[in-house]
Amino acid sequence: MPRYITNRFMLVFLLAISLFAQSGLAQQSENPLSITVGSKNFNENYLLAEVLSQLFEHAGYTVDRNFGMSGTLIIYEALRTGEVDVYVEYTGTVAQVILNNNDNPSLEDLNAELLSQGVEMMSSIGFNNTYALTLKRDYANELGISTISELAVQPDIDMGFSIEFLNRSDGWPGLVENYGFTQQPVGMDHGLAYQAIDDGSIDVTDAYSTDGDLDRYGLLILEDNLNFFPRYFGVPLIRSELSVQARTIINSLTGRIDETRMRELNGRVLLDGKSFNEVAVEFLAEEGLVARVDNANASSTGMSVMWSNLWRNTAVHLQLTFIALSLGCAVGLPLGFAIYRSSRLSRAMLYIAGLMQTIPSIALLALFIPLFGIGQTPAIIALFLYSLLPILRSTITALLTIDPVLKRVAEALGMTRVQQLRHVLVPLALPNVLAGVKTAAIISIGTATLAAFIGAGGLGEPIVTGLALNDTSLILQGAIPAACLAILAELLFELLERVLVKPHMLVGQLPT
Amino acid sequence: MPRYITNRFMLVFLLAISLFAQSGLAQQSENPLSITVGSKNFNENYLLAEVLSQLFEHAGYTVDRNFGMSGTLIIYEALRTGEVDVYVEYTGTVAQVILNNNDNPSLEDLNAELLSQGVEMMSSIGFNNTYALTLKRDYANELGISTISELAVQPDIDMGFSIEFLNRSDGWPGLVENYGFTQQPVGMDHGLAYQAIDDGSIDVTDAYSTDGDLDRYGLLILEDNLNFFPRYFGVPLIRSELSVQARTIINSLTGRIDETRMRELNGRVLLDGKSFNEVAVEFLAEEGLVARVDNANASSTGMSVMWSNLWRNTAVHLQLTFIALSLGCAVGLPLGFAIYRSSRLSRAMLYIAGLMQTIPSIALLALFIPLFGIGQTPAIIALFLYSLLPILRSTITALLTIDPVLKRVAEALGMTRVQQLRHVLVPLALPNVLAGVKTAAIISIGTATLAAFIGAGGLGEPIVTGLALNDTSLILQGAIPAACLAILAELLFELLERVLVKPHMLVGQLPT
Amino acid sequence: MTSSCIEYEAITKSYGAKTILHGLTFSIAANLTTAIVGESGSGKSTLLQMANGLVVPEKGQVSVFSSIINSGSVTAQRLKIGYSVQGAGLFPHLSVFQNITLMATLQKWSDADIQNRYQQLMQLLELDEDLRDRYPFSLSGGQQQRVSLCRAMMLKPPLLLLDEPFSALDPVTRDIIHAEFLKLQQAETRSMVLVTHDMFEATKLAQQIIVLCDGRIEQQGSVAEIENNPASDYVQALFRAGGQGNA
Amino acid sequence: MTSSCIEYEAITKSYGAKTILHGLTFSIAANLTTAIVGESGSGKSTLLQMANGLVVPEKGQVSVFSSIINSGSVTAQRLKIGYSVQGAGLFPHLSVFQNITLMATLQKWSDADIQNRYQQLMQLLELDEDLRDRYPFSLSGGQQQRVSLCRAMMLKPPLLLLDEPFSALDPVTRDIIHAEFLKLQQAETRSMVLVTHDMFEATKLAQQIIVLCDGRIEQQGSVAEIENNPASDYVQALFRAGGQGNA
Ligand SMILES: Nc1ncnc2c1ncn2[C@@H]1O[C@H](COP(=O)(O)OP(=O)(O)OP(=O)(O)O)[C@@H](O)[C@H]1O
Ligand SMILES: Nc1ncnc2c1ncn2[C@@H]1O[C@H](COP(=O)(O)OP(=O)(O)OP(=O)(O)O)[C@@H](O)[C@H]1O
Ligand SMILES: [Mg+2]
Ligand SMILES: [Mg+2]
Repeated sequence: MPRYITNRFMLVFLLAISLFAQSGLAQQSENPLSITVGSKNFNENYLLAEVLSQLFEHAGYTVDRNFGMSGTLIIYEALRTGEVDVYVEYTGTVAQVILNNNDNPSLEDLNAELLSQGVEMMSSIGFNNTYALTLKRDYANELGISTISELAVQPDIDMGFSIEFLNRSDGWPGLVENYGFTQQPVGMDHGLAYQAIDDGSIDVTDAYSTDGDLDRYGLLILEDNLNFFPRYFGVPLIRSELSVQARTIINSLTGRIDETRMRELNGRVLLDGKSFNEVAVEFLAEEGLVARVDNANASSTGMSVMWSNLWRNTAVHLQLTFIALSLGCAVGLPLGFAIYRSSRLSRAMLYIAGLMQTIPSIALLALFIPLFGIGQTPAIIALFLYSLLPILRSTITALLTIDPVLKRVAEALGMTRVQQLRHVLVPLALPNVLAGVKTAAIISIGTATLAAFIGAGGLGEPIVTGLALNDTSLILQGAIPAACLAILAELLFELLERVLVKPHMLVGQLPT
Repeated sequence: MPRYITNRFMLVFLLAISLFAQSGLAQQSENPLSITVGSKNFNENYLLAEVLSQLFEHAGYTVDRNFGMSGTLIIYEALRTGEVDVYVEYTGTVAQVILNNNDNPSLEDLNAELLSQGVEMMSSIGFNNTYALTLKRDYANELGISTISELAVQPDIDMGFSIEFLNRSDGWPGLVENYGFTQQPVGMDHGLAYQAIDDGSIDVTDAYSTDGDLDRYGLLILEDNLNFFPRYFGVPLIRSELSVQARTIINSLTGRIDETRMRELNGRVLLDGKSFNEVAVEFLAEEGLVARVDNANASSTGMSVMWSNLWRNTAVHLQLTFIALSLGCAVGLPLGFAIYRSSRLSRAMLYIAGLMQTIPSIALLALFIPLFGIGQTPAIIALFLYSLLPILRSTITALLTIDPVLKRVAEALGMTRVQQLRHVLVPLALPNVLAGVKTAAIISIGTATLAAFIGAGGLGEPIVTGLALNDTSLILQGAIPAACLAILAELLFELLERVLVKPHMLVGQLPT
Repeated sequence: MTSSCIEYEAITKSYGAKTILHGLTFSIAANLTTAIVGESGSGKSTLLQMANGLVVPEKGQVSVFSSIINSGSVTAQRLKIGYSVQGAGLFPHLSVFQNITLMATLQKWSDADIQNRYQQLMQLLELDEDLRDRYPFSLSGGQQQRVSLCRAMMLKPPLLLLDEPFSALDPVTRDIIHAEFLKLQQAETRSMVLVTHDMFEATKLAQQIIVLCDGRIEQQGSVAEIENNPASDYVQALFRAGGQGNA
Repeated sequence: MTSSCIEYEAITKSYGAKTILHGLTFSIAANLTTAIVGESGSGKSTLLQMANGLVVPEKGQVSVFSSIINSGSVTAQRLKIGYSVQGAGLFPHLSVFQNITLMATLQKWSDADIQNRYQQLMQLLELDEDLRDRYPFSLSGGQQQRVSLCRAMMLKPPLLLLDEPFSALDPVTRDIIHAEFLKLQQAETRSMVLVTHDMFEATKLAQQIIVLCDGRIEQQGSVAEIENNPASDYVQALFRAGGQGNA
C-alpha cells in the first residue's frame, strides 16, 4: 500500500514535470506574411510588443514573438541581423547606447546612421519615459507645488532616492546643480521607496515617468520646468526592408500613447494583474484599432517566451540547488558520521561551518574567482558551503541522541562500524538528519538567487533584474517558481521520508 | 563541578564583553593647541587624515580624530559647523556635490562660494583619483597599447564593468560616445571584477586611479588620452579661521603624492595589512617630514573612531539577531509543540515557513514598509521569519522521535499536557531542538546584513559600504565581527546545552 | 462479595484482523490484591493499560472507582492510579530521586512529605541511599524496576496497577519485598492489580486471581478456589509449571 | 575438569568510589551451561558484558576461547558470542524477521539457510508465525524477550550469553521452552552463560552455578554441590526463597 502510493505519486510528479517541460518549447512556424516582434525584458516593453503583435495578427500576419531579451545591445543586434523585425526602443537609448560615434546627433544624422545598419526609426508612440520626481498628489496640493523648482525651495521635505539616481549625473547631482536643492536625501532601494512614500517615511522619490506604480500610490509627477531630465520617447525600430503594409500597421500607433495613458496601461498589468495579452486586446479595442473579438485563441502564444525563460531559469535554479545540496549531503553526512563521537572535532567542524555561514555571499564569491572563475561552479560551491551547517549539525546531534542501549546491542551483535552505521545508526538518526537536510534544501533554494551575481543564471536573474527595474512582474517570475520549488522540495522529501522512515518511528498521536 | 565551570565561563565572558565595551568609548580631551581632523569612510581618506593628524601631533597639537564619517554632505556639514577643522576632499566632488548652484564654476567662484560658508580649499596634494580603465600590464604590452583610444579598436577584448560604471554617463556610455567602443561589456560586481581579471575571465575593467588593488594585480591604467574622465584631485578643505601655523603644516603635503605614490600607500594598507597609523608614520619618515620615532605611543587613539563604529555596528547586529531569534523561539517552539501531533498541521506550517524562506529579502522588506515603516522593526521581523523554518522543523521532528514508551509513561503518571511538555517532552527533545535553534542563530547572524538595506544599521553597514567602495578593510570591519558573533553564539549555546542537557543524554563514545 | 474498584464491561480489542480480547466482562475487587496470570501475549498488559486509559477498548467500557475512563477526565483519574510499566520506563534525563518524586512535586507536596515518602519507599524496596542522584542508565535491571515501582507508589494512590513489577529481582530480595508489601497492604489499605508470571508470588500477595488465556478469562476466583479447583487443564498446568507444582 | 570457554582473571570494576567487582578470578566451563545467580545489582550483567567487550574491566582481563578480549579484535569475536541483553533491546525500525536475521544477512547466509534457521528458532521459542512482519513496539513484553533470544541464537554461536532471557515468560511457556532448550543443548553442543533469578530454572538448565554476592563469588560448583553444600547462609537463602525451598 505505501509502495503503491509512492509509485502513484511518482507518476503524477513525472507527468507534471514533462508537461511543464513541453509547455516551454515554443512552437515555431513559417508563413509568407510573417513578422518577428521583439521586446526587452520589462513590463512596458512587453506590453507594447504585444500590442504590435496583435495589430499584425489582425492584419493576417503570423507573428513570432521574441520577447524578454535582456539588454539593449542584444535586442538591437537581433534587429540588425534580422532575427527580429521590429521592437520598441527609447530615443535617449538610441542615441547614447546604440549609436556611439556622435556626441549629440541631429535626428537626420541618427537616421542616416541607423539606415547604414539596415534599421529605421519610426515616429514616436507619444510618451516620454524618463526620470521624474514624484510625491503624493495630496501632499503636493497641500504644499501648493507642481514643479521641481517649487519643490527645491521646500525646506522640510524628506527625500529618498535609489542609489543609482543618487549617483548618476543625470540624477540627483544634476538636479542639485540645476535646481539648487539644499535638502539632504537618503539612499534606498527603488522598490522600497514607493512603499516608504506610501507609508509617510519619505515624501519624494525618483521614478520613471510611465511607471504604473505612480497611479497606484496616488503620486504626482512634478514638472521638470527647467527641462533637466533627458528625453526617452518610445519609438518603434524596424528593419528597413519592412513592407509598406507592415509600416502602416506600425504607424497606426504613432502619437497614440502619452505618459498618462502609458502609465495607466502599465498599471493594468502591474496592479490589476492582467496579462499583457488582455491589456493589449483592451487597448486596441478602446482605441478602435481592432474590434474586441476572438480574445481566447490569441492568448497562449504571447507568453511563450516568458514561459521559456521561466522554464530555463527554473531548470538552472533547480540544477544549482540540487548539485549544491547533493554535495552538502555527500560531505556533511559522512563527515557528521565520522566525527560525532569526538565532541572536540564536532565542535571544531561546526565552528568552521558556522563561520562560512556568516561570510557575506559577495565576499565568498570574490574568494572563489581565482579558484573557480565565474559562472555556475563558484555559485554551486557557495551554496554547498552554506548548506553544510544545517546538515552537519543535525547529523551530529541526531547521532548523539540515539538510545545508547541500541548502540550497545549493535556492537554486541558483532557488526562492523560500517554495518552499525548502515543498519542501526543511520535509520534511527534519519528523521532528525532529514530535518536538517530539508532546512538546508529550502535555504539553498532561497539563496540560490546569488548565482545571478556571478553570471550563473537561475531564478535570481529575473529577481535581480526586476529589483533593478522595479518590475514586480519580473520579480514574481523569479519568486513564484522559487516558492514552487520550495514546495516541491518539501513534497519530495516527504516522499523520501515515507519510503525511508517507518511511520511508527514518528509518533505524534500515541497509538492506543 | 559543571556548575563551577559554567560560572567561570560566564565570568570570563562578561569580563570580555565589558572590556570590549570600554574600548569603544573614545576618550575626549581639550587643549589650547588642538585640532580636529575628519575623514570619510574609505581607506585612502582614512590614511590621508592620519597623515595630517600625525603632522599636527609632531607640531605639538592635540589631535581629535573624527574619522569614518559616511557621505560627503555629512562631513562637509561637520566642517561648516566647526565639528571638524580639516579633511581631504576631491575637487570633482566639491564642485558637484557641495556647491550646487553653479554649472561649471571657475576656481575663483568656487573659492568665493566656499569662503562664504567659512571654508577654504588648500592646494592639491597631487593625485587625481578618478575613474580609469585598467588591464594586466603584461597583456597591455602584448597588445602594445597604452591609451584608451588604442583599446577601443581592439576587437577581442572581454570587458567587465561595475553596474554603476555601466550606467553612469561619466562611465561606459560616455566612453562609447567619446572613444567609439564597439565591444560589448558584461556587468559584474566591482569587487569580483579584479578577481575575474586576475583569473583571465575578463581583460579590462573600471577602477579608481589610486586604487591600491591595481598594483596587487599588476594592472596598468590606460591613459585617458581624450581627457574624458572628470578630475578628482585630492585637496584639504579647512575652516577659514585656521591659524597660519596650521595652514603651513597642511601645506607641507602640497603636491607630494601623485597617483603612483597614492596607489602604493593605499596598497600598504590593503595588501600588506598595515594599519593607517603605521603607513602614515612610514610615509612621513620617507618624505623627511618627520623623523621616524615614537611609533608606539601614537598608535591606539588613531583607530578609536573605527573601534567605536565597529562596536556600535556589532551591538546593533547583536541586538537585531538576538531579538529576531528570541521571537523565532517564542513563536517556533510553542507552535511546534502545539502542532507536532497533527501531521497535516505540521506540514502546512512547514510549507508556510519554507515559502517565507524563499521570498527574496528585498521583496520581503518591501512588503513590510506599509506595515512597519523602515528601520530596525522590519529587519527584525524579516530575520524572525527566516529563523522560523529551522526552529519549527527541528522542534516538530525532535518531538516526533521521542521514545513512545516514555510519552506513554508521562501520560500514565497523570501529568497534564503542559506538565508532559515541561518535564518530559521538552527535555528529551531538547538536543535536537537546540540544533535547529543554533542553526537559526548562525543563519540570522549571517543574514542580518540585510538590515543595512533598510537603514537599520548593523554589521551589514560596513559590508554594504565596503562592497560599494570595493574597500576590503571596510568589508572586514563587518565580516570579522560577524564571524566572531557566530563563534560567540556557538559558545553561548554550548553553555546553554551544558546547563540544560545532562551529558549522558548525548552519547558519542559509549561508556564502558 | 466486596465492592469493586475496576469494572470491565464487554471489552473487545483487536489489532488489524487479530482479536486480542474477546468481549471480557469482569470486575476487580476493591481493597484487595488481584493477580492476573496467563500466557505471554494473552492481553494482560493490555487489560491493565485500559484501566488508566493508555489503551482504549474497541468495544465496551472500563470504569475505575465507578467513573468511566474516557479521555476527558482521565488525567485527574490517573493521579489516583499508580502504574508501573512492564520494563521500568524510567525517564532517562531525571535522576532516581527526580523520577520517583516528580509527580509529588507537581502536586505541590511539601518538601518534608516528599522526603519522607521517598525514604520510606527506598527502604521498602531495598534500594541503596546512594542511588539518589544516579541516572537510570547507570542502574542494574532490578534497580530500575524497583525505582519504577517507587514512582508508581509515590502518591499513595488508592489503586496500583503493577505489570510484572518483581520479574528482574533475585529471589532473596523478592522475598524480603514481598513481606514488606504484605505489611504495607495492612497499613495502607488499597486495591492492587498485579500482573505476574510467578505463581508463588501470585498466591502469596494476592487474594484474588484471574487466569487469562488467549484473550479470554479462563478462571477467576480466590486463591484457594483456583488452587483447589482449577477450571481447566491450562490452569492446572500453570500451577504445576516452573517447579512450584512439585511441592 | 572440562576445558573453559571464558576465563576471568583478577577482574576489578568500579564506578566512581564504588567498587562493583572485587578482583574476581574464575572460569566458565566449555560446552556446558553455567548459571550466574545472585543479588540484584551484584554485577551479573556487568560480568556478562565483559565477555563480549561491552564493558571493559578496570583491572584484569577476560579471555574467550583462549583469546583475550580487547578492542582490536572484538568485532570478529562477537560473531561467535550470542548475547541477549536484559530487557530485549530490539531495533525499533526493524521487523521481527529483520531483527532476528539481520546478522545472518550481513554474514551473507543463503536465503534458504536464513529461512530455515528463522523457522527453527520461532518454533523453539513458541512464537507465532504472524509476528514475522510486526515491529517491536507492537509486541508484548514476553514476545520481545523471545525475539531478542532468537536474535542472539541466529548465527548458532558456540557461546551464548543470556541475561535473564525468560524473566517475562509465563510458567507454562517457560516450561515448554526449557524442555526445548535442553533438547537443543544436546543437538548443538555449545557453551552457555545464563543469568537468572529463577533458581528452579538454574538447576534445571545449568550444570554449573556461580553465586554472586556484593561483587564477590560466594560459591561456584556443580548444581548438586551447591544445592547440597551451600557455602553460606546467603546461598542457602537463595534456594529457600521464592517458595522453591518449601519443596
Ligand atoms: N555507570 C554506572 N555508574 C555507577 N554505577 C553503575 C553504573 N553501571 C552499573 N552500576 C552499578 O553496578 C552494579 C552492577 O550492575 P549490574 O547491572 O551488573 O547488576 P546485575 O547483577 O545485573 O543486577 P540485576 O539483577 O538487577 O540486573 C549495580 O549496583 C549498578 O548500580
Ligand atoms: N500494535 C499492535 N499490533 C498488533 N498486535 C499487537 C499490538 N499491540 C499488542 N499486540 C498484541 O496484543 C497481544 C497482547 O499484548 P499484551 O502486551 O497485552 O500481552 P501480555 O499478556 O502482557 O504479554 P506478556 O506477558 O508477554 O507481557 C500480544 O499478542 C501482542 O502481540
Ligand atoms: Mg505484558
Ligand atoms: Mg542485570
